[in-house]
Amino acid sequence: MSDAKAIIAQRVAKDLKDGNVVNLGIGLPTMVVNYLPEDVHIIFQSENGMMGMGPAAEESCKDLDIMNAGAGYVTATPGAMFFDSATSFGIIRGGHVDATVLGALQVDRHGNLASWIIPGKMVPGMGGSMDLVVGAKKVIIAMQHTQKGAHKILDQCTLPYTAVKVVDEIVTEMGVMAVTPDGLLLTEYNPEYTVEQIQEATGTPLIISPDLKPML
Amino acid sequence: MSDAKAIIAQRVAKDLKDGNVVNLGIGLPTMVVNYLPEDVHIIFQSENGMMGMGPAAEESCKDLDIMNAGAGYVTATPGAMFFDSATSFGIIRGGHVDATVLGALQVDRHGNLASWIIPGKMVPGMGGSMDLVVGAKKVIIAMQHTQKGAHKILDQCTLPYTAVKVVDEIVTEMGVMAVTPDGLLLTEYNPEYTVEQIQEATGTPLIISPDLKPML
Amino acid sequence: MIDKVKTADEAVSVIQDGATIMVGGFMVCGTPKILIDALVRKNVKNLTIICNDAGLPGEGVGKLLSNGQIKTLIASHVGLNPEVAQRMNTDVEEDKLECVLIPQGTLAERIRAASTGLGGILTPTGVGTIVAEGKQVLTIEDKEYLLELPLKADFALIRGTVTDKFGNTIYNGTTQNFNPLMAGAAEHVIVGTCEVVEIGELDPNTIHTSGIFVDTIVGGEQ
Amino acid sequence: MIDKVKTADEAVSVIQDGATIMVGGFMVCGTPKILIDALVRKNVKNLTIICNDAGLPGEGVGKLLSNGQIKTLIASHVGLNPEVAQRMNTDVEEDKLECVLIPQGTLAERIRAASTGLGGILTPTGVGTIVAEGKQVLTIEDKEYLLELPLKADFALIRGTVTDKFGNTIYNGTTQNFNPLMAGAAEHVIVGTCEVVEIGELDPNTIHTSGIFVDTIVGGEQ
Repeated sequence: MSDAKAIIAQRVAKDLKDGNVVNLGIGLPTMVVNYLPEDVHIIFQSENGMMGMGPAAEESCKDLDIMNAGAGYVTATPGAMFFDSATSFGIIRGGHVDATVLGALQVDRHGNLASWIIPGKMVPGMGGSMDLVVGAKKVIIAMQHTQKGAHKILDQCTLPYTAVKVVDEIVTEMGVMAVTPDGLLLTEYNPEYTVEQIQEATGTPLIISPDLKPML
Repeated sequence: MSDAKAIIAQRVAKDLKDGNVVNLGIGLPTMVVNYLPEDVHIIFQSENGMMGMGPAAEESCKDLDIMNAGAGYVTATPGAMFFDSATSFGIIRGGHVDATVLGALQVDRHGNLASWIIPGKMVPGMGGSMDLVVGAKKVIIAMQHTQKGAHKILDQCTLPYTAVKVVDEIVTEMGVMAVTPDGLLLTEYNPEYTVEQIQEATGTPLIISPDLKPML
Repeated sequence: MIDKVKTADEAVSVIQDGATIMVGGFMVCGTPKILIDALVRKNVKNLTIICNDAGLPGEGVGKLLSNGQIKTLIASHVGLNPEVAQRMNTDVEEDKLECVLIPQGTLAERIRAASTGLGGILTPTGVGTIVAEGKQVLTIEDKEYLLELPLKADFALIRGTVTDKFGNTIYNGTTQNFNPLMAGAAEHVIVGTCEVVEIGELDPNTIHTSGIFVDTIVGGEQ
Repeated sequence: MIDKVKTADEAVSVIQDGATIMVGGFMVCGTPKILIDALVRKNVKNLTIICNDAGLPGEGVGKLLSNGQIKTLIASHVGLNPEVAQRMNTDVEEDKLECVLIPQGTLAERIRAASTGLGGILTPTGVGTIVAEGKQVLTIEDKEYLLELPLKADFALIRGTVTDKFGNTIYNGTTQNFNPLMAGAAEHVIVGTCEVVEIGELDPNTIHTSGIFVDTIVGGEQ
């Protein structure tokens, strides 16, 4: 299981380019940081009001005034800047974030995303996710391919949307799928699985790229 | 003539209360500063991006980075703050300016104001005036009663509006008029003129206040 | 010059039952704890609280929730305080919490709209989702936007790092978040601040919130 | 890390005839003079200039006007540069200037809308005036507002006081004005700045414009 997460984080890291402004969601997406090559410098934005977020703060020297959007104490890199929430979401909504990496409950072939509510069961709120997926130039969903065997990648989301037609790419432990007008295009796969197994774990027909290659 | 201006500025100064946030237009309104009592501390806003504007800077020690909206070099008082134009007009439009004092080409009985354009003749642009008169809690027009004898205070403006139904009070060298639903109410007058003379200089019927008193 | 500096209890004495109150902070970071504590002591009820989140149980606005003072919570995220779900789903009518969820960027922009006198703003966020329900959709250059309206309050409780006696306030780090926005969107603004300094001590280029917005200053924030 | 520091002439080399350019400043205060001078040297034509005002004759964007480089000027005030009226009313078709006047607060907010991804904003400013012509009027809680749309540009020329090599910029005094707004509203942003410092030298609480907006940095501004 943690192996699956590591594979996903490692693969997403390859999508991020030197100089990119990136917002990582809570949980799995945060692990992406661990797999960035040394010569790739990413500027991390934290939607609670920071550009140039650094690694988590060590317990002994944490600054209680510097927190990330997941309520963890973090550091500021040289060249960092703090700002208010309107400025922060102005940066996000205005298309100044190159990529956001988020988890999901469901994604469908149209690029629709469901990630914030299971009616009658879980209502945590959307936080900044609705703005992030609408505003970021590239929306990467990083998640395990299925939820205990149940499909999460679907023809059509059944849970309420976070946003419609926003997802660009889905990265799971099984492969990488691009959202295209014709449906999901499997561009890379994890050789531990066959294409048939990946299709079986997916609730919508996959288009297999002629250039299909291993994901790592 | 300059005497008229002095009378107007002196009278407007009495409208400003200790602690008020005030934006003064260019020209005559600027003279109001000279007539404030010592115990009345006004916080002057300059729409180009300053709260707490002080007097004009002396030539010998002017800071080229600190200018007022009339392109004059000014000083910053202790407790001043600089901000960008969106913040500045957010303060203005958001109702956080207690009073603005501006000149006018024409004002009418409905509180309509014309001050920014004479079609075919003069097109300086509205600058910040349209926002100021819409946003400030109290709009005081400080101007000479007539333009070389021609009426400026009218039943209905003939020049294009700066804004409609925004003027609260008109202060001229002849008197003080409040805009009311019934028309202009003359509340104070300059004893150098008779009420008849003031009416004659005015292009709309004046309602004479039962409490009419001298303006200074 | 009016003296704006008061104790926390004096400061919140103007707040009555049923008030709508904005509270700054993001997961308690940048929340004025001493003002929350004073509100708990005053024990005003039926409050509408506008805040980014519900804090944690017993922390930040979570204290007001635990103490049964909140009737309606307007926030973007409440997942880290399980008491919210409990109170939303309770069968005890008088304990029931109404919770209105708003996307975080829209929450920020709606508060800013109230502060800056805009009648509303058009955002692409929420189009095609349940957030759009009941809202006007406008199409600008072939793209759909929701019309979102200003959000204002009777009071704002904000948290500063350094505040001069006029109320000019500087925030440190990520404590800034919603505080400067809320300062302009409420009728009456109380700032709980770590350090109160004399007027003129702050660099006018570095002030985040103008003192014109601030009615009351309370020192002693940690 | 990309090196963003260039000479003024290198910086403006990307600007071609017909470009739409935002220029910071308010009556030349906060206008990047060295970038204007470089644009004059490059002598690109048919520009659309978005600026608070027209500067003075031969000063600020007034230089571009005197040099016949501006086709359309979008501004809030042009009264202190008589050349604007002359060129608006000239009979020589190729010298004719189109001038679009926008209330200053609306100009700021339209630029901000472009920067922040809003589809538009509702302002009470201009209702009932010729500014409202051709614009949609929305009534919110019995008050009328104009729908004003985002204003963006190909380039922004902004003026900083101190800029680090990433592009993080601090403005001094009233030089701030439109500069931070324009930095987010243009495809390509060039900052002319008085002092270039190393990354890490600026206090992250006092930066006005994030380096993520800045493509090119030119030192030597006065």
